[in-house]
This record gives sequence, structure tokens and C-alpha cells, in this order.
Amino acid sequence: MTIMKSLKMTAAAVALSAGAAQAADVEVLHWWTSGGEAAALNVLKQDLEGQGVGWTDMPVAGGGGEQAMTVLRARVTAGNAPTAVQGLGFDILDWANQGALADLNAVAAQEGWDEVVPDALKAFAKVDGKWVSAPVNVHSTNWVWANKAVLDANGIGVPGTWEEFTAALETLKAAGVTPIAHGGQAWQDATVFDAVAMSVLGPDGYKAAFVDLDEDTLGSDAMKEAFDRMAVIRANVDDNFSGRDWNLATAMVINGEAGFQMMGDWAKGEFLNANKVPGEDFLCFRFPGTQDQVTFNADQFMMFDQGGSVSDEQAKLASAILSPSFQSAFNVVKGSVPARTDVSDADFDACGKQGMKDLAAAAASGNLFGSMAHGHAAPASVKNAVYDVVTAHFNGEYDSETAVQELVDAVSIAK
Amino acid sequence: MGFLDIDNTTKAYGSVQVLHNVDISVEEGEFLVLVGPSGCGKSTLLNMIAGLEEITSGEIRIKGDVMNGVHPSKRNIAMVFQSYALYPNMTVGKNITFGLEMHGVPKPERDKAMQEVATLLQIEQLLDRKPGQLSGGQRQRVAMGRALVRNPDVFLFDEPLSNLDAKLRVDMRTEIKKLHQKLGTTIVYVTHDQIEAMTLSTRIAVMNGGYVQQLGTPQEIYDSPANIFVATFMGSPAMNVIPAIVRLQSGVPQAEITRHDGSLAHLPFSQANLAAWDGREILLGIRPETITDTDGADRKSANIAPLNNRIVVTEPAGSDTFVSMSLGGKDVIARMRSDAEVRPGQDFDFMVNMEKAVAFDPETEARILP
Amino acid sequence: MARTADADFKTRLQNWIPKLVLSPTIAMMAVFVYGFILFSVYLSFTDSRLLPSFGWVGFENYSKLWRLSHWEVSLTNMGIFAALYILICTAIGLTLAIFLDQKIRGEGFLRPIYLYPMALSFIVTGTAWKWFLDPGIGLENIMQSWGWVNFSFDWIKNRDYAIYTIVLAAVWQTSGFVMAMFLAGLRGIDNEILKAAQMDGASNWNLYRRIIIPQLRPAFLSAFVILSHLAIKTFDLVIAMTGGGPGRATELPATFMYSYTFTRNQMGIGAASATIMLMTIAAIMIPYLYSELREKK
Amino acid sequence: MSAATQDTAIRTGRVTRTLIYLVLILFALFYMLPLYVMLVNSVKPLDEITGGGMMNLPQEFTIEPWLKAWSTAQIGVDPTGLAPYFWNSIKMVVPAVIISTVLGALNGYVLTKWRFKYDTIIFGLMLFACFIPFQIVLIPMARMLGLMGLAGTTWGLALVHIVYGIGFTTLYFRNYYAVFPTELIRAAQIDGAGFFQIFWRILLPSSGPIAVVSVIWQFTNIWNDFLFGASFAGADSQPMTVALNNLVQSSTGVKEYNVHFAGAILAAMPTLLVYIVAGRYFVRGLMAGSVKG
Repeated sequence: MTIMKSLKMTAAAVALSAGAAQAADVEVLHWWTSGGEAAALNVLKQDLEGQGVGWTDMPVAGGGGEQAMTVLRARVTAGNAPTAVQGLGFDILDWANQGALADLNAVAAQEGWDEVVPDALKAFAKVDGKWVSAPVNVHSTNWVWANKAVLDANGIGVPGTWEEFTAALETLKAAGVTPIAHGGQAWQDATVFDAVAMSVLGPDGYKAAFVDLDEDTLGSDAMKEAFDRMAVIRANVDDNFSGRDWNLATAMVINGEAGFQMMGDWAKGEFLNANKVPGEDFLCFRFPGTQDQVTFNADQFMMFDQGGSVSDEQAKLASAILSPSFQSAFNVVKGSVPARTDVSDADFDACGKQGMKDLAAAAASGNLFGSMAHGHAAPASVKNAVYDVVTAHFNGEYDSETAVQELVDAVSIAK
Repeated sequence: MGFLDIDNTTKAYGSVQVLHNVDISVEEGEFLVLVGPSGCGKSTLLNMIAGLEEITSGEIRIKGDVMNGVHPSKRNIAMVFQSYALYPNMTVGKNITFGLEMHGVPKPERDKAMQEVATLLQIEQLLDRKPGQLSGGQRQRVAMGRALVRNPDVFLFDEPLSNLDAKLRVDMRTEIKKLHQKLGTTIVYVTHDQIEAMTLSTRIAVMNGGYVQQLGTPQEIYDSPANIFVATFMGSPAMNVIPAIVRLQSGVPQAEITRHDGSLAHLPFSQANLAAWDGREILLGIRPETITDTDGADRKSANIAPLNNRIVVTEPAGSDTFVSMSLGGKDVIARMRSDAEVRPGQDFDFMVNMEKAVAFDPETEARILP
Repeated sequence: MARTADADFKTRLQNWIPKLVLSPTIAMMAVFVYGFILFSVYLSFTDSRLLPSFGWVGFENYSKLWRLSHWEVSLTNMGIFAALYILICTAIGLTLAIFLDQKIRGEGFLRPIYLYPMALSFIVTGTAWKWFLDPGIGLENIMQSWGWVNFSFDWIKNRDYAIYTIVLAAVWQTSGFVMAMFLAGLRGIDNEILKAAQMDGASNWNLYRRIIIPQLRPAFLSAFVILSHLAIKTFDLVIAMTGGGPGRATELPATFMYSYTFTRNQMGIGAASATIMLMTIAAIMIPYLYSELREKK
Repeated sequence: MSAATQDTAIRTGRVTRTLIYLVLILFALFYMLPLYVMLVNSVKPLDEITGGGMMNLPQEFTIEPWLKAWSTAQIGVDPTGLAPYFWNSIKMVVPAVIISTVLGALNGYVLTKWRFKYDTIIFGLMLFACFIPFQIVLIPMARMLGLMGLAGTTWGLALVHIVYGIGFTTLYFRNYYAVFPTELIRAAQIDGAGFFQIFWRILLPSSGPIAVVSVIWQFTNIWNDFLFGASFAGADSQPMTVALNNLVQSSTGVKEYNVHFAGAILAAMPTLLVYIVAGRYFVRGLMAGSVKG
């Protein structure tokens, strides 16, 4: 054991006053707890164990990471932060601003992350020029999933515009098929709203409204149009949508009960699990009017400061996460695409290949945006304020006019 | 200095004083009964002797040692409770020896003491039972056994007989008395039953409203009650208290009382000092058994006064017949032999033993001393 | 002039032991309950967001709180929920207890069935309830497949009725427990009083209404305390069944507070809502505790 | 207590009795409903569930989901099933229940038999503490646990449960001991028994019924707790509920409902057993004190 290493270990041990994790272990707090995603993470664990770094697993599922974030807050407050924590968008920035995250610049420079990770993603992984977290994947959220047999039976092609889309909905409705499968939970409503708003407002308007939180854009007529379109979608959802889990909605598409579902790329796993083949049994395409854009959310692992400098284990973990082999292996299972643009798409299926191509193109053309619905456009308070309005409007609590006013008001309270 | 001294002791809860300057000195082997109506402070006083309640001021001494602040178990006392307070989860034997065990007495000695007490109280066959399986009388014995086994300086009894039925109560009363005579221990006994007080005690403290009203032998208490409270509380039926006016007739003070029809009767006092009360109102106290028919009058008495009055109700009670009438506007009871010929509505010639009569000051209610 | 100086060591120790025994609890309460409450109240006046911070902002969080329609919804829901929940649980609990007290054969079998829901958390039963109430797969579907085509039960999907499904599930969980409390109360009543009342010619109805139920007052009070405490703490139930939806129609103060403190990173507003909740609880509980404890003295 | 066997003085007619039985059975069905849903779906293959018939009896019976939930389901990165977490829960619940019950008993004993000035106020404060919403204590509690060096440990978690359960246990024991004859305590004092000897030898042997109530209440609450378990447990001390949550709440994974239901029943098994086994003593215990409120 070198002197340097033992010094680092001492520092780490001092920082971990409660000493839950061994100095040579990484303790990883995450919410990938079941089925394929947990198995995929196991790849990472074994990789690290091969390098002599132990893995202490700290899974806390629930609410898309909300529960894990609560736990993280308790852990940090107790002075017992885990080594690495799965994080999303603004949560990472918030923790970085608290000064709680370690500086990964050394390993980033060594491995050349700056060149291969898209800028839009770096906005959430680098704070003040410091790498603080290691991105695992990029999910894009403006996908539409469709049952090919249902579409073919009704003579519907892939809709390219809102008008074509509404026409397709009409056709399906007339044929007695539920046009849109949807689960009435706030985050699902907001996921749809994300895509709709992007299609109406365009990339600049989307950025002005949800990233810059510009009151004029939030209160604009275009925003009202977006809410009107949400009402159209609401009219094409079955009566029983409220509270439904997203995967049950996906099952409706798989079973041919419904034509379309607007959902992130994780829905693909459900199709694959039901032995459906992309392109043959089901279709994946961008929401009409957002063909050039990609709204994304990315899972990353934040590295918590363990006493001044980044620890050896953290560096190893970060490096393993961004290794092309892990990026490919993990994302093939997860349905998302790699966080670095130089990974081979050989192992990916049709939808995956499409996703990687779209991401690279959008990143190059400046059309890659963080998803508001998934906390990559504005902080949690704003995100949830938008949820409130979108979901209330979607459930018919008020009309589009009121919704626009409520949106402006809610965002200003939350800012 | 006595064996147990209660010296100028008071008890107060906050600003409420429940015991006022109690002074009692008990000799070794005495049987002191604290008697009074509920709420008079008698149980509080007992608990203070036991150390279960703090003493607000004054001192309690046992064998000359000040007991204030001393833990109950260090006072060498034993107590028998109204509810017996037998430990429900322990056998009778364990109940009896628990106190010895707590005081570190070795097991062979404990068992020996237990056997002695069990034999004394005739409860040997109960030693392995639980209190829940015993009758009331048996529980009472066990409770006493638990007290006896400790061989304490002072026994404290807190209304130990009040949960028993009438017959058993009389039996146990006798048994307690026998035990006292046999063992000669010092006992402080609380009761609200004046018959228990009279029969058991060597001395009685009659208490009311936090004050000791009178302390004395049963005979003193009965014959010379210190005040109207003591006079009416002790004795059954209670002493008759009749409003009267003192009139001097040829130098002898007489009690002038109103009969049933409004006419006046005069009963001569034996106490010459009442002459000073000439013309003033007093309350005349006459025990029921001192009003009799002619044949029943006490022959030893030097002062029997006749009194004619109408009988209202007669109540034959086997050994005696109680006769009630109206005197001075009050219901007055006379206790006659059972063979006295009395009828309701009859105008009857009563004999009053004025030697035993007492007079009270109507303002202070205290007895006018001879 | 009590001469405590005479007291021996053991006696003095005995006087201190009770207080010593109580002191860990008192210390824990002081820090972990009342200290934390004060801390939370303090936070409600600060600009805390992700983690506690100590920039004083006065009543800003409170004014923001009352501007949120969402907060008013959760307060209204709390009113509806608590009132119905306490009322229905008490009614069902009392009815079942009285029925079960009629020398019922199989009481030993029925009682655990009534009691077991209390043993389960909503993490366990939430999904089952969700399915059962879901019109597409649950009760409505079954009834329709049995021939009642017009049968409709879609409350959980309906903004105006969803809160009542929360009441339903909550009643399911605790009414058996309330039953046990009443049953215990009934079994504690002196039978001689009942015999006397029957000789006075009281009908069964009158017997219960005039004689028995008034004697259950302590059971009613205990049930009220337990139920109101559960009502205020209702949280998992909502999360598991509706997630606060449809829309925000089933949001309760506890879920509101949690979401503002932990998922929306607006700890100040969360603390303000917690303070208001605590004040409400105090307003209800302090008079109750006062009358109860004073009576016993 | 002979209450269970004593004649009830109320007589009912045949029609009324039939009605009473009907109501009782209907309610029993109502209470059984969710358990039915969970049971039938836990023994079905997954495609039977997603295919529609969620309320139907299984067409094909399988025990597979139970085995999977217990020993092979993916909880975190390791496919351990719920089994290891079961033992974590036991290790945390048992000391927490015992300590909070003993402390509650001691508190109840002091508050009824060793009264002192302001004791009712102290009891009132303890009772009011039962009403504190747990969500507000998370952050300050985390800080305190950190300062005490208990963060992420089984003992830290047990401490939290003791702190917030003690109000209830004290309430139960206080009400029970309030009707326990004070003369017994006095007799024991005169016999020379000290504070703890009286508690241990006299009170505790008579506290069976209320101890059952206290233990059942604490066991159920602590076993079912999720919030504290998730927030204060360390990686190697996460309780059963957190594991169950991890099993059930996958946001973006495939949902195996049959395994979820089997896991849910497994997680609930100890509390179910406690209620079924100790249920009869529970009513008796409530009778003995707590409803005298």
C-alpha cells in the first residue's frame, strides 16, 4: 500500500464519521431496484469488484427517485453521505451548489469526457467548470409508441404533423379503438405536455418558457394553444385513465386496445418483454412537430465529497460508468441511449439506433433540451408547480385560459 | 415520652390543611383506635405514622427515634390494609414472607417464621394458594399474618374489618382483641365504626375535621364526651341532645324542657356548678339507656328524675325496646328493657338518670365541665 | 420545618428514583419532539429550500402558502376526510361490537378477520385497493360482467369523489380496531345494570341507547383520540392509492407538507404548512387533554 | 376476567339474529377483499394478470412468485429476494418493541404510583407528542443521529421508533396502572421493597394483558414503518418494508405483479400472525385498561 493511498483512506475514514461504508467500498444510493435495470447495474458492480472495489448497495425506490432524494437529504444531514448517488438534472446542480460534491476533473481529463459528452448534458454534470457527476444514460421523452397492426388495420401511417396526428386519432376513435393509452399521474401528464409544448412553442419558446421561466412566454397565446392541444389529447383517452401506471398504458398498446402512447424510451422494455419486435410489431417515432428535437433526462451518479479530494474508489466508479462497454451494455437493457456519443450502436435495436442518431443530430444542431417534466429544465419547485397546473387542467379543473394564468402564477410562487 | 409519639403534627396539601396539630402519645402495648367519619384525617394520620405520607410539620417518634423522612420499611412497623393488599401474583406463603425477604432474612428463618404465624392464625393449609382463591375472612388472616411475621414495634390497621360481612366482622374483632392480649403489641387502628373502637381499644382518639376531638379511654369518651360531636358519634343509638334552659329551684339547677304538648318539665342536675347558667340556654345530653321505666331505673343512682311524656313509636329489638318521643322539639330515644309495657300514643312515666346527664354550651358545643 | 436532614440515604434515593426513571423519556421528548417542533417552526420563517438554511424571511412562506389553491384543497380534503373517517369508523365499530356481543357463534373466527387490516401497511394493500376500485378491472367490471350493465363505480377516477375512496380504504383499515375497543367496553359493563333495566321494561333498542352506549364514554374518547391521530397522519394511504390524484383532488396536509419539503425543495413552505397543522392539532387536543387529565386528578 | 363467559343479559329474536349474522358476514367479506385480491394474484402467472382477469381465481396455479419474492427477486443490484431484509427488520423491531414497552411500563408506573407535582402536565406533553407528524422530524432527526454517531445503524433506527412509540406505550400502561390498587404498592413499601422491586415483583407480573396491547401496537407500527426505515437505515440494515418498496416501486422497469403481491403478503406475515395469534388477548388487554381512557 502506498503512502498516498493510505493517506486518502484516512481522510475518507475521518469524513465518514459514522463509518457505514468501508474505506475501500463505494456505497451507492439508487432507485434502480427491480428487474432488468438492477441486473444491468450489477454489471457495474462486478466491474468494480474486479478492480478490488467493494460495492455497498443502498437501493431506495419510489416516485422516480423522490424517495431516494429524501433519504439522501437525511444521510447528508446526518453527516453520512453515500459515496455515489443516482441523481437527475437540477438535483445534481442543487447539491453541487451546496458544495457537497467532489471534483472529478482529473479523471474526466484523463478519459476525455469533455469531447464525447453532449453540451446539453454537461450542463448537468459540470458545475463551475468542475465535473461533479458521471452520466450513465440519456433518456429521451418525446417518443410516441404505436401498435403497428392497429395502425395498419386503420390505414394510418406515421403522423408527421399535429393535424395528421389528430386525423389519426379521429380514425381510431371511429374504429372503436382507444386512440391514446395514457396513465393519469402528474408526471405522465407532464411528459405529454412536454412534447406538446415543444411542438407548439418551438425550441426557442420551450427554452424561454421552461428554462428561462419567462413570464411573457408562459402567459402567451402559444401556451394557451398547447393547453388546447392537451384538451384534445384528453378527449382521446379512455375514461379509466386516472391513476394508471404507465406500464399498464403500454400494455394497452401492446394488446391492441389502444393506438398510441406518449412516453419516454423506457417503454420499449415493456414491448420487448412481451416479445414484440421494433419496426414489425410496434413503432417508435418522435412526437409530431418535434422530429428534430430531443427532450431528454439523464441518470447520473453524483460523487459526494468524502473529505476534500475525490477518492480512489470514486474515480474508479466514475471511469467505469463512462466506459463505452458499460454504456452500451447498460443502455441496451434500459432502453435509453449512451451518454457519450462515440459508442457503437451495434448492439442496439432499431429504436435504439434511431435514438442514438437523433441524439447526436440534436446535440450537433442545438436541438437537445432538458425535459421539463423530468426535472432537466427547471428546479424541482418549478417542475412541480407546472405539474400542478398541467394535471389540474388535464383533469378538467379549469379551461386553457385559466390554466395559462395559473401557470404564470404558480411558477412565480415557486421560483 | 411514650412508645409512639405524635408531637404537634400537621398535614397540609398545598394551602389545604387536613390535620391540625395532633398530639398523641401511645404507650407500649396500648391499643389506640383512631375513629371518626370519613374525611376526618384518621387515615392520613395513620399513613403518616407508616411513612406513606410526608409530615408537613411536627414530629412522629417511635421508641424516641424521629421518624420524619424515614422510609416506611425502616420504621419497623407493619400495616394491615382495608383491601388487605395481598400481592395477587404470589402465594399466601410468599405474601407472608415477602417483607422478610426484602429485609434480607435468610430462607430457613423466613420459613420458620411463616410456619409460626400460620399456626397462630390457623392458615397452614392455605400457604400454597393464591389470594384470588381465598374467602374474605381468609384474606384478612393472611393480611394479619403478613404483618405479624415481621414482629414490628407498631402494628397499623387501616379499617381492616370493613370489607367483611357483619358476622365475620364480629368474629374477627374478637380475634384481633385476643391477639392483642396474647402478644401485647402496640397497635394503632383506624375505623369509622364506633363499636369497634369501643370494644377493641385501650384508648380512643375521636377525630373530626382534622382535629382530635377527644383522646381518652373508652369509658371516658362514653361517659364524658368532650363535645356534642363526640357525644353523638360514639354510642348507638346516639346520645339525645335536647335544648333546655337552666332554672334554679331552691338552689338546685334544673333543666327546663318542653314536653310533647308544649308544657314544661323540670329535671334536676347533679352538677351544682350549672347554677352559674341560671336562665341561660344549654343543650342537655342524655344517653338512651338512662331513660327507663320505673323498674328499670339504676338503683345505684342518687338522682333519678320522673318525666311524663307521650310515646310516639316503639321498636322492640329483642334484648331491648326502643321508645321514641318528642322533647324540646327533638326526637328523643329511650332504651328500655324488653319487658317494659309500652304502647304508641300512651302517656308514660319515664325515669331519667340525671347523674349521667351532661350539659353542653350551645355556642361552643363543648361540654360544660363540672 | 420538615427535618429532611434526618432522612437516610435509601429514602432520599427512593424519592429520586421515580424522577430519574422518567427523565430519559422527558429528555427524549424535549429534544426529539418539542425541540424538533420549535426547529420546524423556526424553519417556516426562513428561506430554506433543499436543506435547512437560516436566512430570515418573516411571514413570506405563510403568504405564499395561502396563495396556493393546492393547499386549500388539501385542507378541505382533511376536513372531509377526518369527519367522515372518524364518524364512519365509530359507527361501524360500534355496530359490529354490539352485534358481536350477542353471543355469536364463531366470534373467535370473525374477530381476527375484522382486526387484521390494522396489521397491514398500505404499501402492502395499496395496489389491491387500487385495482379493486378501478372501474376497468375492479368492482364495476365485475358487476357489469354479472349482468348489471349500468352499474357504475368510478369514484377513484372522479375528482369530486376520489377522496371518498380514500375514506373507504381508511375505514377498512381501522374500523375493526375500533370494534375491538368498543367490544372491550361492552364486556366491561356490569350485567346487573342490564338486568335491572330489562326488569324496568326497556326494549333492546332503549337498553342500548339509554343505558349501554352512555356507559361507553371512555371507549368513545379513546377511539376519538386514536382515530384523529391516524387521520392527521394519513399519508401512505394516499400515496399508495391515488398519489394525490386525480389531479390534486386527494391531497392531504401530510402529503402536501412532504411534497413541498422533500420533492419540491421548498422546505420553508413545507415547514409553514407543518406549523399550521401542528397548531390545528393543538387546538383540538389541548382542550381534550386538559379536561381528561384534570378530571382524573 | 370472566367477562367473556358471562351471560349477556340481552335476548334477541330469531329474525334479528339472522340479520345480525348476515351483517357480520358481509363485513367479514368486506374486510377479506384486499387479501383475496392479493392472494389470488400471487399464485397466477404474470400473463394471466396483465391479460385482464385481475379479480378472477387463477386458471393456472403457481407457487413460483412466492419463491421468487422470498429468495431470488431483484431488490437492488443483487437478486437476494426479501429474505435478508426480513432479518434486518427482526433485529430492529425486537429491541425497539421491548425497550419502548418497558419504558412505557416504567413511565406508567411512575405517573400513577409515584405522583409528583406537574406529573399530569408531563403526561399531557407525552400524549401530545403522539400526534407529531413524522414528516417534520426527518431532517432534525437525521442531524441528531449523525451527532450521536448512530446514523445508518440498526440502533439508530430502533432509537427513532422508541422515541415516537413511547407516548403510546406510556398511555396504555398509565391507564392500566391507574386502576391497579395503590394499597398494594404501599404494602410493598412497608415490606421494604424498593422502587424497582415493587415494579418487578408486584406490578409486572400483573401487567400481562396491557403488555400484549402495547407489544401488538408497537410491533405493528414499527414493522410497517417505511419512512424512518428508508431514511435512517444503512445499506446493511434496511428493513423489510423498504425492500418491499424497492421490489414494488420500479419506476421504469417491468412490473411483476404476482411477485409483488407475494412479497407484500410475505412482508405482512409477522404482523398478521401477531394479530391472529394474540388477537383474543388484545381485546382482553383493551378491556383491562386502555378503553377506560
